[in-house]
Amino acid sequence: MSDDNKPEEIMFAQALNMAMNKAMADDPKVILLGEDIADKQGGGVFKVTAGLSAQYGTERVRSTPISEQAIVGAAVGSALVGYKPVAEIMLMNFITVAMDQLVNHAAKLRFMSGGQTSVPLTIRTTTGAGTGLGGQHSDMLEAWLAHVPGLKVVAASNPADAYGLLYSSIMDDNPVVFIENTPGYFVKGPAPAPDHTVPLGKASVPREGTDISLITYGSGVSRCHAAAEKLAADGVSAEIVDLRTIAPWDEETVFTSVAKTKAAVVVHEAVKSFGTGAEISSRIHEELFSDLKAAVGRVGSGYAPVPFSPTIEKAWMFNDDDVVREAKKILG
Amino acid sequence: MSDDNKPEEIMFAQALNMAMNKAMADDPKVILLGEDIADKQGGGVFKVTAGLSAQYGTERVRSTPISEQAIVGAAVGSALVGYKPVAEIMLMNFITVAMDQLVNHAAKLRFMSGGQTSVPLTIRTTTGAGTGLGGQHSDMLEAWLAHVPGLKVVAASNPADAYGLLYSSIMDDNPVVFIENTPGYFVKGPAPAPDHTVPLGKASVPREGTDISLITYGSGVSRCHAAAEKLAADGVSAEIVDLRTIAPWDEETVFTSVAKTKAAVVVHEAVKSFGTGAEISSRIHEELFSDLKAAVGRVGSGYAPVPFSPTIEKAWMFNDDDVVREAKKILG
Amino acid sequence: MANTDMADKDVLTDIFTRADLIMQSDIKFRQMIGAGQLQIVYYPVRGQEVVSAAMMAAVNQDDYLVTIYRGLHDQLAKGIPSKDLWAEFAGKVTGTCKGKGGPMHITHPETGVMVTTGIVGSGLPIANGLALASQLEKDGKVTVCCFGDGATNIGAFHEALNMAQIWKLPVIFLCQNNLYGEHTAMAESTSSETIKQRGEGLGVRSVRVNGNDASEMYAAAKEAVEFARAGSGPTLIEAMTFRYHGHLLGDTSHYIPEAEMEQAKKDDPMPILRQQLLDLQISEADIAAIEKKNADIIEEASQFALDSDYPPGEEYRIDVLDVEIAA
Amino acid sequence: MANTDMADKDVLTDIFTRADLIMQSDIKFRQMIGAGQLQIVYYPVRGQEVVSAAMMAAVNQDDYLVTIYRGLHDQLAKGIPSKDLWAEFAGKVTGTCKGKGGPMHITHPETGVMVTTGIVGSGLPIANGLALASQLEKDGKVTVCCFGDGATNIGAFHEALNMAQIWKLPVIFLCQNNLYGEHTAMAESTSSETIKQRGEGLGVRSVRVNGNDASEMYAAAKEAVEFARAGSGPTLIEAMTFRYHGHLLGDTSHYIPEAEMEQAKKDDPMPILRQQLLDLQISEADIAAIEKKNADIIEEASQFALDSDYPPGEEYRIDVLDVEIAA
Ligand SMILES: Cc1ncc(C[n+]2csc(CCOP(=O)(O)OP(=O)(O)O)c2C)c(N)n1
Ligand SMILES: Cc1ncc(C[n+]2csc(CCOP(=O)(O)OP(=O)(O)O)c2C)c(N)n1
Ligand SMILES: [Mg+2]
Ligand SMILES: [Mg+2]
Repeated sequence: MSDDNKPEEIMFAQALNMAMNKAMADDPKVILLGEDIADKQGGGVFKVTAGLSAQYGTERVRSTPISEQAIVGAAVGSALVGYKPVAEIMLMNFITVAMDQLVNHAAKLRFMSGGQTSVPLTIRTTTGAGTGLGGQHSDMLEAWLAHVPGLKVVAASNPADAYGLLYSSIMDDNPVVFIENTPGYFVKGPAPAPDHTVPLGKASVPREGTDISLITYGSGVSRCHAAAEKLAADGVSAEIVDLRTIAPWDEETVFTSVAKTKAAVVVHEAVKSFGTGAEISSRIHEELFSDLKAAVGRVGSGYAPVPFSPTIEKAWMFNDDDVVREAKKILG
Repeated sequence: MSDDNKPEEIMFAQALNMAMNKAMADDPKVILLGEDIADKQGGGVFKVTAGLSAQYGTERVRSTPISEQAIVGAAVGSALVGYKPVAEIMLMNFITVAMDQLVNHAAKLRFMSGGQTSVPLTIRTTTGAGTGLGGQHSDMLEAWLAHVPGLKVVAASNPADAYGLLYSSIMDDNPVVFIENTPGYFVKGPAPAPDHTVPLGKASVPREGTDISLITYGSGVSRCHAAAEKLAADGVSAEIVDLRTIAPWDEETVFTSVAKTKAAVVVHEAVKSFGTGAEISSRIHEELFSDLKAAVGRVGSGYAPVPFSPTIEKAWMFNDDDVVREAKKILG
Repeated sequence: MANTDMADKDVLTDIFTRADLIMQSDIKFRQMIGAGQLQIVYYPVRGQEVVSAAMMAAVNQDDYLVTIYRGLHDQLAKGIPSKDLWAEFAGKVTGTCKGKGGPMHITHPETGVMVTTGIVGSGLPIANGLALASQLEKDGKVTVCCFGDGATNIGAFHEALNMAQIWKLPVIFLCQNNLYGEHTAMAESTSSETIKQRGEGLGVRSVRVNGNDASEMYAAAKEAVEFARAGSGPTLIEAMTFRYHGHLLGDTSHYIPEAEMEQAKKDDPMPILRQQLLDLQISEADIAAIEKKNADIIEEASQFALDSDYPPGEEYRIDVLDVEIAA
Repeated sequence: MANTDMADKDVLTDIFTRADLIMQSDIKFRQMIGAGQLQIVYYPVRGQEVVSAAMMAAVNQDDYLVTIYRGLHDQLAKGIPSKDLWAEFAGKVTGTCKGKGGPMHITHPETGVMVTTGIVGSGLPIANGLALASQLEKDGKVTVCCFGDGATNIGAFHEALNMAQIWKLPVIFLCQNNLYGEHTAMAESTSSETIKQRGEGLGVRSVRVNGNDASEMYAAAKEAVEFARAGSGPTLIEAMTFRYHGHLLGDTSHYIPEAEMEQAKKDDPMPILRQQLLDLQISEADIAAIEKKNADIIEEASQFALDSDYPPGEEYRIDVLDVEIAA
């Protein structure tokens, strides 16, 4: 925070950069790998790693070839012997070429070795529709990763959380996939204090309410805030739960909220069917069935690849009005 | 069926072989690709394609290098121009190296081309725990695929269905992933008539009951039959719904069953959390909430990679007793 | 590099006609985006016109093409009508793909353009599949697969070349080596001196040419096409070229040394090719007529793109599967 | 192939000691499985003993190893105590990985065995990561990465060699070329004549040796290790060898022409190496003592494996994450 009364604001991309900077300063074992991430190559296509190679050298901040399997493999191998690599997979769709390294190796080596080794790597990747990049550059694939035992999955909804969560992810002794939101890189929010921390596995409740719980994460949080405003105008008091860690997620905070409101909608940008919302909805039913006013609702994007044309993309994509509609449906 | 009264029985592997044989005989555009699938290489590591290269030639039945991206890519490309390739990915874990071809291309090209092209390929792959192959050869990853718009996902629970469903998958104009069960290859069941068909998207009800619906597919079906027997002994009448097509799944048959029994357990071998059971459970709640006696239950395997040692594998893996326990919990 | 004779007049005129359409289209796209008339992510092709113009002049319209996000030059050279292409770039319902694919995902089967992909390297395995179909079909078609130098560092490149070679598939892997992958110089990401060397390591017939020289590029293309049609298998063509306007529009090329950029601009293939036509006694008037015709095509196409409608939102439920998805 | 001088007495004795332990272990595993005492999927290593014995004799215990499902020879040669290894193969709680990994997933950091993988080709990118750590740490370690000929057709091979070369990583890619990948002959799946050629295509220092000749293999290994430790970068060693008992136990090798198998058996590296010791005036009694000692180790280890307990079922909730998973 700056000295005057208005809190200083920073962008998401800056917060991420600060988190990596702090991690690299705190621990010489933190290294960065990724395409074009060093300053000579521009400090990352979205400039998230700008300045870090200048500060820590290109031994620790390495621009790589276009070889996602080799990138994640290098992270796995160095993590096995004490490094804390942060590998950038430029866009989330590109993890499709590195799923073997992530799923069969990063997530499993601790277990298969009987706990002799661990894989404390972090994969940073960005995605999200609304940028006009079309079908192969916008997918939200967190449901795949959440289904893989041994992987943690994290998504932040504001710069301060991004700072705290990315730092925690890097320092965590498990493999973590940290999902960023491309259109959100330039969104501002209050700056975190340098020692600000956010633990993995703990959800937050950025808005309290009494009538219905909106459970979400990442790009869903701003949609839920917008929806909550609209609902408030209609006399409905919505509480927002921001999961922050998608897997393993904070059941306690979610159940506490829904036990109070007795109604819930799970909201995410990913395609609705077989998305993470299904697991959260199921668990709420399993724990709180008889308390619920109605079945838990879900909001997600449509059953289609991300469309290019803005009209179709908009119709396909989840938005705050979908949340309002679903909440009202539930509340009858 | 043979002439005497006892129906002829065949193994799963045989049924699959017969389905491919029929498809190749019916349509010269059907071709097979995969590692070691031609007879010179043994007709497939599980002999599922045995004899087909002898019958149709090695132009149409091609053993490939160990190159899963190239295998699926060859299937995508040939499918774009009228072929109906059936590509074998030897074990399901190996799709992790070919997810880009499957997800970013096979599933999306119809949409991204505005319907100008289609990708009528079939990926056959096998998996399943219980074979002592450990962490990298047994995963059930159908939830990933079901979450991808544009992909169909199919799993059969008996040889006759396998025959009908694989034939339908090959002839379907959409990309289909057909999941086989390794320990089930040598399980026998009644032989299908040569003209036996099973449409995609239609579930079956192999056992009728009135008290609870067990909704499952693939290797879950035999577990549910065993559980239903045990439940029957305790006076509980369980109905079994075999989805057969996991995505898009037959909501109508499921909802009809649960509307009758007013209770349900979704059962699958895959890791429970964020598995396909979550989607099915959520949809049942969304449609039938006020009819239900209790929350829909779920049975799946534990949150861990597939363990090697038989004791841990057994403790980790779903089984019929888990289904019985979950059903009884629901029925109070 | 090969020492080739000059291609004949008609061929060079054909190549120039295609290349000029590409160059003018690229300029127009950059203008319109700069002016805010179009809001799209655009991968400029200025500098690489001759590579694809010469390549596509050596194949037939029904031969197949697989290309990448930086694909405008390949798509135009292969013959996609400008109106359809412009409308798709603009996301309009009149576009090749009804606005669903966009610039990174152009398909146009009538001109053989089967796939445009945004995933580096992933086109190569698919190109094999098209070539496999042709081999089985005995239809005599070849498949041209375009990609960049950076793409040769990804696994799919390796797998595809191996498979194409053992099966002797009629496919031409055209590596348009512009010396940069995004902001990374080839020398900093690529272990071998040349891409040709990689093809040779895989036992694939491989050549390296000045892709900016129309005659040399055309000769290499022609030879590769004949080799493929004869059933002799794939060729890897490493075509040396350059891109003048960065990875995507807005990129300042800060990572390209000034001297390198200056030299590259001196070697601009377009004025060189134009001069070659003049040297072959093609009149300035004839050349100007070609340029005018291209300008008219672009004028009409860009206007058509602007005037066309966006697709209706509900269109997203169509073409996901072979049946419409319920709302 | 290289023309190397015979390695000295001590080195050859060391290699023989390791190789004989491997050979006898392989025989014993096949016996016990055949007799129903063990129920596991087993990938025989008979025939490939000398490749890994000579390789591991050239590195230190704290150098890293990444290997594959067919890894018993590499793991023993690297020094994993037989008891721990046998117990893991048998799925017992006393095994290297508490029975969680099994034969395809052996890890044993004390002897540098960091990863054993069942996914073809996937070890190479991970080996780079270990070597990267050593490079940053300046700990002077090298990483040896073992894989087969078939693995050179998968993308990860290509990506890993490229990255290792541009970063000059201290890694040795040891391709144990037994001429078959499962049931497919190398010539039917591999576009290049040799694997060495592929390394050269990628600009990587590459050698091809008779891996069944202890001296030749050891010299190549030693050279690669020195090259890596000097910071000069990776080496690809293509070590020619053969496997006599199929891809996995039960495989009849029907796909191997009889004459080829016969010749390969004549070239069996084990009797050749034993004769070399005798030629170097190592007495029959000394050799027999080595063999006896190995036999005793194996006897004890196999009995230990049989006698040990299986892990408790609930063990599956431990080591998934750094905290125990709730029941
Ligand atoms: C698998 C994958 N990784 C990364 C990217 C991001 N990316 C898009 S283009 C590009 C550079 C490709 O360079 P090159 O192959 O030389 O082609 P050029 O753009 O120079 O034509 C990169 C890294 C991607 N699209 N796909
Ligand atoms: C990605 C992947 N594809 C396929 C397989 C199945 N598979 C296991 S071993 C093997 C053959 C490998 O041959 P090679 O690399 O020569 O090693 P070798 O077994 O001969 O030692 C295959 C195809 C696999 N494990 N992983
Ligand atoms: Mg380039
Ligand atoms: Mg081999």
